[in-house]
Amino acid sequence: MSKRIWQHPEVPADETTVSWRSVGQLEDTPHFRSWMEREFPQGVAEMANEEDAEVSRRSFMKLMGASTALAGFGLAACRRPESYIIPYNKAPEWVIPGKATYYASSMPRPGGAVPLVVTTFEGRPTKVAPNSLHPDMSGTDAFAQASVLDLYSPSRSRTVLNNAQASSRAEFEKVLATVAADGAAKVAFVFGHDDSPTRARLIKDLKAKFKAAEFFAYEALEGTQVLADGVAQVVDFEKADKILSLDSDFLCLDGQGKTSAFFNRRKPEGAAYDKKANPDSMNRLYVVESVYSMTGGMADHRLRVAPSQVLRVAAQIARELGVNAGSAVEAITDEKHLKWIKALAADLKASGSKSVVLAGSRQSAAVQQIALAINAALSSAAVKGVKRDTSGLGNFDGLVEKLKGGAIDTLFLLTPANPVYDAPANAGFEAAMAKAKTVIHLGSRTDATAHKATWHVPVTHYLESWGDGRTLTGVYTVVQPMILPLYGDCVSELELLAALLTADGKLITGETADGKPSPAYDAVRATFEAIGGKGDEPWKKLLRDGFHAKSTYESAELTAAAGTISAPPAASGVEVIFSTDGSVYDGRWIDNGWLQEAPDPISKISWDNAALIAPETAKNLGIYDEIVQLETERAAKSPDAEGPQRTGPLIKVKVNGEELVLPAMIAFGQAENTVVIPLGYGQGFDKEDKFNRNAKGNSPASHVGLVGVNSGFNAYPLRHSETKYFATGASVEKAEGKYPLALVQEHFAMYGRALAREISTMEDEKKGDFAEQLQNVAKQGNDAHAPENISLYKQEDKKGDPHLSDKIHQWGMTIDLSSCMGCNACLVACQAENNIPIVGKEQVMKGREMHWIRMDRYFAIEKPEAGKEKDVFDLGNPALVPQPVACMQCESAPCETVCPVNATVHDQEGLNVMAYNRCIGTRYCANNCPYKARRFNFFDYNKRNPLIAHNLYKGPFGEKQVGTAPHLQRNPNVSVRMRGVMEKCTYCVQRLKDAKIRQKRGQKQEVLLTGERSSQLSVSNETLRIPVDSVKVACQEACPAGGIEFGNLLDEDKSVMGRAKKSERNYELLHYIGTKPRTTYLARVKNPNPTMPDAPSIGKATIHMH
Amino acid sequence: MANFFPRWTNFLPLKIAICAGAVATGAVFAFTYYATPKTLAAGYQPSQPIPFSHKIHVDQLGLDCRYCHSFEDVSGTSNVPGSNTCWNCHQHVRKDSPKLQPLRDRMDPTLKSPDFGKPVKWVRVHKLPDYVYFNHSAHLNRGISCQSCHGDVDRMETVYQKNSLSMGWCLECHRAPENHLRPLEEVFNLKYDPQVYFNEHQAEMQNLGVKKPEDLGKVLKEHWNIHSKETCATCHH
Amino acid sequence: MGATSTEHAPSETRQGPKIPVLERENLILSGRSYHWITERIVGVVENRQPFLWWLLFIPCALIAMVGVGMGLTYLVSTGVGVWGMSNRVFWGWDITNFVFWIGIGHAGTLISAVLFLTRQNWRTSINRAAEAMTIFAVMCAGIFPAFHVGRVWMAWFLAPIPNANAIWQNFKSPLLWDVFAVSTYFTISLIFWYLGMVPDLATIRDRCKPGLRKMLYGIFSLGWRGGNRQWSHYEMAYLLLASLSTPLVLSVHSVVSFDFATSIVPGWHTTIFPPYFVAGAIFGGFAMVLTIMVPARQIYGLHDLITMKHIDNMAKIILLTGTIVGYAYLMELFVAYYSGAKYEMDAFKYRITGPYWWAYLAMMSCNVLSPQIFWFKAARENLWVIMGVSMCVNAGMWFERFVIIVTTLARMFLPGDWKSYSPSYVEMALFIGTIGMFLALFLLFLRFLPCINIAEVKWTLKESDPHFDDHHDHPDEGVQTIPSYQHELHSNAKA
Amino acid sequence: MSTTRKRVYGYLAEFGSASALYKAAEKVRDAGFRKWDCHTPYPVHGLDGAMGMKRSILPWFVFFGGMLGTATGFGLAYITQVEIYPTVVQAKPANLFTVPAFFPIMFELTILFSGFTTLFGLLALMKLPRLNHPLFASRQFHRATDDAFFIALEARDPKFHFDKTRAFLEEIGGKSIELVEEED
Repeated sequence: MSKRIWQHPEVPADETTVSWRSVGQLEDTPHFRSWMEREFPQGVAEMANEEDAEVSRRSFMKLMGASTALAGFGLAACRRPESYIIPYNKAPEWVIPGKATYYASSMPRPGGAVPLVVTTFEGRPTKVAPNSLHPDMSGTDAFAQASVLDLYSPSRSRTVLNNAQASSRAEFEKVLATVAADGAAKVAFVFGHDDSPTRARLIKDLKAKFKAAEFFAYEALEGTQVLADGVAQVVDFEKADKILSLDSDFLCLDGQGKTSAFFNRRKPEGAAYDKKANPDSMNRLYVVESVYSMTGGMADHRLRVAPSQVLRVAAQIARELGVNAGSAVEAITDEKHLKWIKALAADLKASGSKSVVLAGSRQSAAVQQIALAINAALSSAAVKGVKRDTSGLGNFDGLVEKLKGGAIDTLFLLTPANPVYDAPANAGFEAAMAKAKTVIHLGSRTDATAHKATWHVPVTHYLESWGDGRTLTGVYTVVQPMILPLYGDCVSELELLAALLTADGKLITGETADGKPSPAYDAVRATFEAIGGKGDEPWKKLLRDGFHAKSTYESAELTAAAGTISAPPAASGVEVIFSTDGSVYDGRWIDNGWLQEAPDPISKISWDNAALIAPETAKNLGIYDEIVQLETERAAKSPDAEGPQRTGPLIKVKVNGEELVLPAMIAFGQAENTVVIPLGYGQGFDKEDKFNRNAKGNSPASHVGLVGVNSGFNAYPLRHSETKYFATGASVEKAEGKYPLALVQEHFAMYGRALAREISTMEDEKKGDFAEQLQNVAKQGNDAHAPENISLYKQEDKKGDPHLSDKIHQWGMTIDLSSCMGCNACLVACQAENNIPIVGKEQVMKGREMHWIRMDRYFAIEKPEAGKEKDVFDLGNPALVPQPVACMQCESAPCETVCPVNATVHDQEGLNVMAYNRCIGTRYCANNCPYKARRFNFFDYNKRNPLIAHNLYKGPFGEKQVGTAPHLQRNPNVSVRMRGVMEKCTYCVQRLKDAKIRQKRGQKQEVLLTGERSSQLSVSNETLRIPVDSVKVACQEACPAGGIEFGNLLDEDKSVMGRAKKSERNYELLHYIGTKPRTTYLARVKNPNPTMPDAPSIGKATIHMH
Repeated sequence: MANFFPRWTNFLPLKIAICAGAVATGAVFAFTYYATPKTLAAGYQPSQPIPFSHKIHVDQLGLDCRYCHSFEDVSGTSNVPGSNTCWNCHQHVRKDSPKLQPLRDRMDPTLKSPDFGKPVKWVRVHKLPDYVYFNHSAHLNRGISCQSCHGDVDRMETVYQKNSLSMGWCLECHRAPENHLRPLEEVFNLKYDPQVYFNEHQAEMQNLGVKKPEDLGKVLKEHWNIHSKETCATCHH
Repeated sequence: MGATSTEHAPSETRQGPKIPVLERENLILSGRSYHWITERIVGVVENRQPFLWWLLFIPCALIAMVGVGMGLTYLVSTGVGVWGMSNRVFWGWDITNFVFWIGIGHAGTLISAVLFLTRQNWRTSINRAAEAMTIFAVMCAGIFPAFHVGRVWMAWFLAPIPNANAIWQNFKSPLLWDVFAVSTYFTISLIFWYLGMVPDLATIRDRCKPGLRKMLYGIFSLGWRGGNRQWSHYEMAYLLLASLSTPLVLSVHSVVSFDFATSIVPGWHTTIFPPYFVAGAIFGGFAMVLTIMVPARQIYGLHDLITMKHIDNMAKIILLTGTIVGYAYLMELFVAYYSGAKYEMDAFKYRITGPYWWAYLAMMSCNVLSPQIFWFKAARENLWVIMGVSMCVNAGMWFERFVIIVTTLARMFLPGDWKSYSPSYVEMALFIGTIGMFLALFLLFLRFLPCINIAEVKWTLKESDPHFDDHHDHPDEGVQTIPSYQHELHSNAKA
Repeated sequence: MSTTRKRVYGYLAEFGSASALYKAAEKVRDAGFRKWDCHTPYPVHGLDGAMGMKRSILPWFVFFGGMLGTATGFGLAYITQVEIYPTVVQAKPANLFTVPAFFPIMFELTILFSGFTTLFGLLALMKLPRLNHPLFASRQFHRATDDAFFIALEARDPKFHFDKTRAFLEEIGGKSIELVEEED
């Protein structure tokens, strides 16, 4: 055969990706593997085998990733465009091109570091997952999952600014050098609320060097500290049988302890589903709150009261328990509430030390004091005090005072918060800050504070810097970099502090000029040597495991600072609650597309915030003419329309002398007479803004990136120092106009369909006791009477073999609604793992969001018979049941048969697979999917930036975003879908495939070990079957509640999933249509207290449906 | 009144039909032959920046595949060696060969070449589309040799693409893997001949119940529990 | 006609038993001659077009160019997202319009094939136009499924061509059945239409002066000479095509209905869909024939060819099929109720009371109520009423498809995914564009092709019967006048 | 008219009405002519019998064409879905029992193939397209597609006689009898 010889063109001048450093020097001997070594192949991609990887680990970050570059079509190739393979110049050890490498690290957070395992591909971190070895592992929340996107965020700050003008790092270094040289400088540092032992150590050194130095900590939503300085309360939910939350969202935004223990006790069969369902093993959660939180959604009993009334309720409970709650707080007079409180108090008392009362960190000191007092009175075993390393830091008020007093010349703002934007309006922070000569802001975004500061220095992401931290309970965990800082100007907090500690203030970041590691590395190592011992061994172990379990917080006394319990503010006017947002937290995540697009777990709004109002209040305030009911009959559109037309009526909220116009939205289960405004939005606007807010010039678009621009309404100006959490005396009136809202879910009720099923441990008049209800889980709703679907066909091929013929693996999943709280962690984890694009507000309004997991959230309340409305405890407090829905991998999948081109078919292992490259986009499959689990690429969301206004609609003339930094986050093992193709969940098939192939390699190892000929080896199904539950899918891994179990059905009882499937709570969603889904749900179990007045309506979301 | 159409037009439709039919048939055959991966992809033989000869290194010097492509049995992708792999020998061997100048430029700091430290841009020969996830280790560890896809690389002076690498071609083997299976010890042996192997390992073959060399693949398939799949997710995800 | 023309002995007719047959109304009025018919019909093609033609054609062509041309260019270059669909309602106006147009096409085939087989000779005046309507409607219909796909450039995956990927289509998919059904339907309709036109094209050819027109008509009339040795095969072919088209037309809309009926979607998953869809198609198709032919008759003065009898017949068919459709609507509700399945019942409840109640109401009133006026003869004789009802039915049938597709998808199984749909301007433009395209093509057809089947119309004249003179020569006292077109029935009945 | 050599095609005679033509045709048939035809503007009923023609064999073509279509549909579906590359869709079998799902396509292909055989079979039987024909050279033949009824007797017929045939045509009522000549 004649071979065509192709003259390739001259290699063009080497262009390296901006994002990577070019080649550095490294040890010279490449690591060649001998035959001997091949007998014991390197464990790749597994944490446990990484021990000796550590030494060379730093090196790979210096190297260019093995990549292929496509040289344009025009070049010498008429047959095919020439592409190149660019290998490492000097192969780094431990990097195997094409294989993921995993590192243990952690993410510093105000509530304690989150222990993580980070997936990297050729040095690119692409995904984070919880570190399952860590004693404090409690999954990851959406914020942690989404944090990896921030590393590559195009709006990430990457250059030094001087007075909001672009400057250079060299200029800044000069300033830093001057500060460092002057031991008498009046410097002050403001840190965040995360806890870092190394930082604490450096602070001591700084104190020694700078005699006049002041140290503060500030975060916008830091809560009320009633305990002694540095003391925090940690809850052990394993020991808590009865939990009362006084407005504490301890499961999600207000962490107080390892939550997995709590969730484990929501499963009557035990966390591993290995026991018989026993209601007594379950804990019981009481929640007193104003607006539905994730925790409130999990509550067995929930009392909705206005925020000012939480204290009254708390005091009443205290009184019932004989705890002194002072005399300033009025007693509860409402009969119903009183009954509720009495029964609750009795229950707490009965459980004694196994009861615990948790106060929301942002509730007033009085509530916290009462909670502490009750716990003390009950001698609750579940709470203990710990002493954090953060003691000795001043608070925000102190900072402002010092600033005003001129005691600070140079202010280092190292907090992740954005005080110019998020400080209380009456604190006068901006004016005070102006008094400092130099303000140096270290931040990841060019936010309001960055613009007001003298110097803004971009901070490194935690995935590119050395550091350490402590989890909530104080376990020492390390923060290690996965990659050198992407942008040269970026500085980490520790590097900055380290620079100040040197005589010349030389700032070294990433690595030194001669390739030595960053000073932060030395600092962390030095800290650890004191904690974990000297030498390489403990250090290597730390890096391998990510934590040092032996070092935790010392325990401390849980005593409140002295102070009498003061009366709550008088309930006047409407009460405005400034809530922590589930998507942007305090505003810091406003530029994170995944979080912005993830719908709020409760309200289901994405891309915006809105004022949430209970239906009756909305009517009373004149926002709606009638009470907006939880619609269950006609499936009619809401009064604010639906889909692209969905709006919220604008209202004007006046409080604390400020006013804010924003859209309102009805929220069910919220206390009457309250308005909830999530914080953190409205940071920057451009000309596309509906209200022209950029015209005023106070929130310019430069404060945010494309993600956060024009997003939501800023409620911080309404907030005063005294009313950080809620303010009374507000007035609300209807304003002119409407504002479009992107709601991911528009219908909140189940419409009489037993979808997200619920039972209760308490006997039901019609449906019997727990055991009976348990037995009838699979027979709820339509399934009670619909006959079984029987197929006329045998599922066979022409040889008579069954279709799902694989005898090694048959995949299955369970989702336990009893522990699912609907927090979106799985949704974002899936997005990170599977390269799911964001689509922007406009597309979300049209219903085109791409999340493979749709987090449905239903409100359920049984309509009382006519005339019996009064008997129901609270008609305005429907139960909240979340239900994540992704592709169910139906064995009899309706989507498959309708695809004309065989783009979606079943594989032998029971997966409903999707060949994107075969799909032509008829969308028929998605229409025929009863769960609507399929997502269509209506536009080229990956190629065209959906965030630029109208860009998607410009077609070929639109702006492209290929090659921008976010594309570096992509998982290389998952196809990036183009426009016009359908996509959906496939149980992370790339992970399954990887696990199977890894297992197959075992065969070879076996041969080589025995020394036998390979042909003599007989390989059984068991050899090829991956170890039980050894592969985790992204959503399961991320779930903080242990709600998702995945495994091999052929492992049967050995697999947690297999045992869960055997549970009586197991049911198939829409069983009656006969799709035989591989994903099944476990009904939610409510554990009400029968003596409570609201008990008859608990756990009744679906049982009476038929 | 005369005929409007001349007489020759009577045969015109037939002639047109025959011509059109012939052209269409020709076009179909031409397309099948020239515009399918068999022709388009197979036989691609680009020249490389350094004319590395597999023939010399493998056939004459006896290097193992994995000396350079070190992770092919571990990773999904088979890596191309970095310059230091070459340099390991070639800083001592054939130090003056002009063909190796690009390598020296990149690796020898004393030359002060502007290319120093830059990687060699090898021209890619075997390329699958982005949406195809072929896993080298899955095949090599289960008795499919490099040779089955890449051909007799040991005899190639300049590497070319032997097979079409089309999906149809992949399926051929996935439907009948026994035609390509060989003992694991022989996976990297590019000179493997089933007949020779059969003759040399009589006892082993007897043990296995293999009567003819052709049966070896079938027996191995059964022995090793090999069920190569044809479903989409095997390669596309 | 082929099937019955053999062994036809005229003598038997004369001596046959006395079968009383009602004298039928003449299909062609005013005792027109063969030549008059030729003049009249070919005149439409030969003469200058009335000003009205241009007045209609130019805007229609422009609308077609903008709506279809630009609409599709934008769609393909930018993505299906320019339409209003979402990840909840994946089909909207696209498939609604597809089913709508396909349905319209069906009346054409029905008139030409089914009425041919059932010897409804009144069809001859309208079948050509109705067939043309079929062709153009199928062309309009085809645009939607072809371009609604996300990757039009990959649509060749639908064709079973051996390929290097060694992968094939899914022959179990109703959508693939659709591909085969619609393309077969288009092909067969085109053959049927064209073959039917050959003798008429020859008529035009024979009247043309030598030139381009004569050449084109000459080529397309294939050298037709009207010899009986050709007529004999021709009639047989026509009969065969008619008998092929009849089951075909039933199958096509059945297959289209399978897109819905074989799914599991409540409100779609029902066995009555095939007959219901076919009846609906005939219903809507006849309405469209009337909508087009009534004005064309006025404009071109074809009153003697398309008589009130034709219109009356069509109105009756509309009444019948409208009632069948109404029955189907009610039966659907009953089936849902009787199923006992909550999801089924709800699907219909939401159709009627949900956010799209107006579409349901429009469908019901246009399709079921409005044709009921045809019970009255006066209504069937008033062209304004007829036009009004036809328009109503056209709209009603569109709403029917909209109700089935959109309202169902917007309220499926899980309330969590419910979201309503609203079309984008691009979609609307495309639909209007196809209307423009349909009308423009129809106007071109009127302009260039014989809009009435000349040969067949001549054949309905009384004197076309070879025994016409016989009756006049030998009036038979005992036999009532038997119109020519009754002959073969007569002889068949005897046999 | 041209001066080239001409070949006689035959006689063309017009008849006043369908009835006249019918009766004349019976007589021509009875006279034993073989190569002749009646040219009419529309298909005249019973003329086949009057001319002594057999039923068209087109249905046989179409039958086999249709059967080929059915077989193609079945073969295409069965071979690709069961033999070559069976896929698992909605748990439906991939064996003989899956054939009902192929019926729609088998049916459509039956119709399609029948349609094509009808078209091409018809063209073959009618020996069309033939754009040039001696009859088109006739002065009056253009009326055959309008309102005239003709009988054309071909010179190729063994019974054809230059004079006798003309007389015969006159006898059976033919008018405007014309000798049609073919240009060569």
